[in-house]
Parts: sequence; structure tokens; C-alpha cells
Amino acid sequence: MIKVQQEDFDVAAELQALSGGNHKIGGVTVFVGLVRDMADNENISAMTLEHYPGMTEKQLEKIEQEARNRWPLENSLIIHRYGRLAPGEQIVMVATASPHRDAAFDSCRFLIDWLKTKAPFWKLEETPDGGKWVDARASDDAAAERWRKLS
Amino acid sequence: MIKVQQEDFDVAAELQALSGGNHKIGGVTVFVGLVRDMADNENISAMTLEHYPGMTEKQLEKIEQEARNRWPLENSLIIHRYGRLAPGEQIVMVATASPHRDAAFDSCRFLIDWLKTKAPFWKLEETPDGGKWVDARASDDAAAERWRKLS
Amino acid sequence: MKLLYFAWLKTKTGCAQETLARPDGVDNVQALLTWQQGRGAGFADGFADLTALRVAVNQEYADPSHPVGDDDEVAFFPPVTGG
Amino acid sequence: MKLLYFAWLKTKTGCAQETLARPDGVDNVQALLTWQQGRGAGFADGFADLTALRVAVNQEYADPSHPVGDDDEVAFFPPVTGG
Repeated sequence: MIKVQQEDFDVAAELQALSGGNHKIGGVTVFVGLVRDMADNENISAMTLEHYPGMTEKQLEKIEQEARNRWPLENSLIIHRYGRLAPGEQIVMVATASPHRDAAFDSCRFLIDWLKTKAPFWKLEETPDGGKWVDARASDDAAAERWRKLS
Repeated sequence: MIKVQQEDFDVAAELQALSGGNHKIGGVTVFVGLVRDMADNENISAMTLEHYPGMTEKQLEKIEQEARNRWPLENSLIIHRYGRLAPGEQIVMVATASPHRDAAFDSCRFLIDWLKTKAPFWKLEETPDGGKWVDARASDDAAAERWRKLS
Repeated sequence: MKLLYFAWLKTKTGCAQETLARPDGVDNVQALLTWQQGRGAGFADGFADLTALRVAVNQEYADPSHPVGDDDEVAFFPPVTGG
Repeated sequence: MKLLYFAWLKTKTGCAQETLARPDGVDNVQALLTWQQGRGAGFADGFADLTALRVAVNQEYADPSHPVGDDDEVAFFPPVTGG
């Protein structure tokens, strides 16, 4: 399931919806990304996430489908917020549920790695010097590239 | 933090305690293990987790300390239950919080991999043929061995 | 065709979204990028370094050789930084 | 010394925990394992395949050469299956 939303999300409720009542599930891996108050040695007072409505959902659905093709998943979830967020706020949640923990771990990491290089979101950080668009990181490309070799 | 307990745990409350108010944290990875109703093609009606009180806590503390030595973690948590559990119930929760998602993912997986081969717990499954002690799996040893090479 | 701009490209061009007739001879992404570079100061600046830009046609990532037609939605943006 | 047994080893030996004087000449884990094999049917069965067992001395994993003393807590159990 894909959710692109401005409002916050409740990790416990989402996990309950993901795995509740399905007794084939042996492991659930979850990643939650949070807004930090510091990046590249600069203080961040807030961050605004811009996105491309329509394309975002399309890309996230493709990424999720790819994970479902690669791993034996009972369920999966991607939630990504947009709009203005303060330090400590939740940005993104990725969760995968599988009979086996290796599949749950690998697929969860795959989803967040690919999302970071494919889903059309852009971060504008509010710093003491004003707003700064975050640069894409080569390490994120490398992380996504890891998974390309598997296909 | 280590918790060895009979009672269930609340993932949301534990995550709040793990990361709440710490704005250096950029990513939290969580693994939750659940009781399955099927293992090796046999129906499981319930499972009893036996443990070695004292040694369990000691081993989990060593494992957690090793993770804190290897990765830049802001916080970490291992909760493991013992006693009789029904399918769908939570067995174990491992969570790590770090400024960086790679550290959060690697350390979380390290903790669950090592826990599975080091922490003195034993599963007794209730099957239609009676109680069966679960055999240790070579794949779990291999998973833990992966991490040994790093040290 | 409908053109969209995101993040600092929106700031530099001063444009979030526009609808216009497909320029003469512009039939793929590369031609459209070249055309953008000649539209004036803001666009010239935003499209100066094409390696810093990504293009999507109808919400799918597209290479320079990808065709563009009259009814297409074409988006221009820097590499994504979500997650 | 205090001896503990877990999982199917507890079932086979019929013993969860016992306190006894250290047997003569038993000064390491290997000697204690050999001594266990000679204690009668349940113990002989439980300790028949030593590769299927793990030993902890004072709650730390111990090799066969690890010394055991009068005040030690020694635990015997199959490979762990938690998580």
C-alpha cells in the first residue's frame, strides 16, 4: 500500500493494519525516517518537502511492485509525507512483512534505497543562511545501484 | 536497553521512548518477530519460549554493546518475550536509531542475527503430533557468521 | 503540451507549470531541453547544466531520445532527495 | 557446583537444576561432559551426541577446555532457537 500525505502517521496503527490477523507472517521490518536538526554541520530549523503529485504515487507503486516480485512478502507499506516538517517529525515509513526475516529486511531496505533515488520528492532545508535545496547524494545512488545488480 | 519479559509490548510506545526528543536521529530500523501458525509444513497451535534467566540478559547486553561499538547509534532496544505465545503474537523486537539509515539497518540486522544464535532461548512448538523442540537452523548460523567477518 | 518545474528549477525559471503549443521541430526530450536554454535568463540559468536535471514524460523518467508529443506532460527537476 | 539443563536436555535427564559436589578429577567442561554420560540412562541419552550440546560456565559460553570449579554455575543446552 502507498500513502502520500501531508498529515503525520501512527506507526503502531499502520503495523497493526499491515500484519494483524495474518499468521503466516514471521517477521516485519520497519524503517522510519525522521527530520534531523543538523545536516552537513548546519542547523536545520525546519524542512519543506515538495513533491510531484501523480508521478510520486506512480513511482512508489512501481517500486513496491518490484519488491513484491523479488521477495515473498505477505504485505508491504510505503508512507511518505510532504509539506513543512519540524525536526523530530516523521518523514517516511517503509514496512514489509514476510514469513522470513531475511526477505523482510532485504525488501525493506530495497524500498527505502530505491525510493530515495526514484520518488520525486525534494527537500528544502531552513538554515540560518536561508532556505537550501538539499543536493542528491552519490551514496544514495550507490545504495540503489546495489539492488540493480540483483535483477 | 534490554527487556526480557513475559508480557506483550507496545511497539509505538517503545519507539517513542527510543527516539522521542532526540533530533540527531535520522532513521530508525525496527524488526518485530511474530509467532507463525505454520512451520516446516506443520500446523502450530502455540509455542512456548524457555529461557535461561540471567544468562539471557548477559548475552543480550553483550550483543547490544557490540552493536554500539560497531555503529554510530543514538539508541538501541532489544525486547524478547518468554512463556506461552499464540500465533500472531509478538516474540521479539529489535530497534536501532542512528543519524544514518545504513547504520540503523545494519545494526538492527546484526542484533537479530546474533541474538538468534547467542541468546539462550528455546522454542517448543505445539503441533498436532505433540510438543516439538525447534531445531537450530544452519541458515541462522550463516547469518551470524556474516557479521563475524566484519570484526 | 504541459510543462512542469520543481525544486530549484522552479525558482530559477520562475515557473511552476505552463501549457503551451509544442515548438516547431521539438519532437524529443533533447530538443525540448535545447529549446528551454534559449528562452531567456531564468531558463538559460536553470537549464545550463543538463547533467544536473532529470526529465519525466507523462510521469515516467525519460532519456534525451524519448519522443515528446502535443498532449504530453513533461516535467523537469533536479535529482530527487526524498526519503 | 550448580548444574542447569534446558529444553530437550531437561526432558531427557529429568532434571532442571541440581547442586552437587564437584566429582573427583572433574576440573574442566570436557571432563564434566564425560562424567554426565556415565550417570545413567537419561543422562547417557541426553549427553550421547556432544556436538548437539552447548555449555555455559557462569552464564558465558565455554569450550571443552574451560575449567570448572566448586562454586561454578554450569549450564547444558541444545543450540538456541530464539528470536
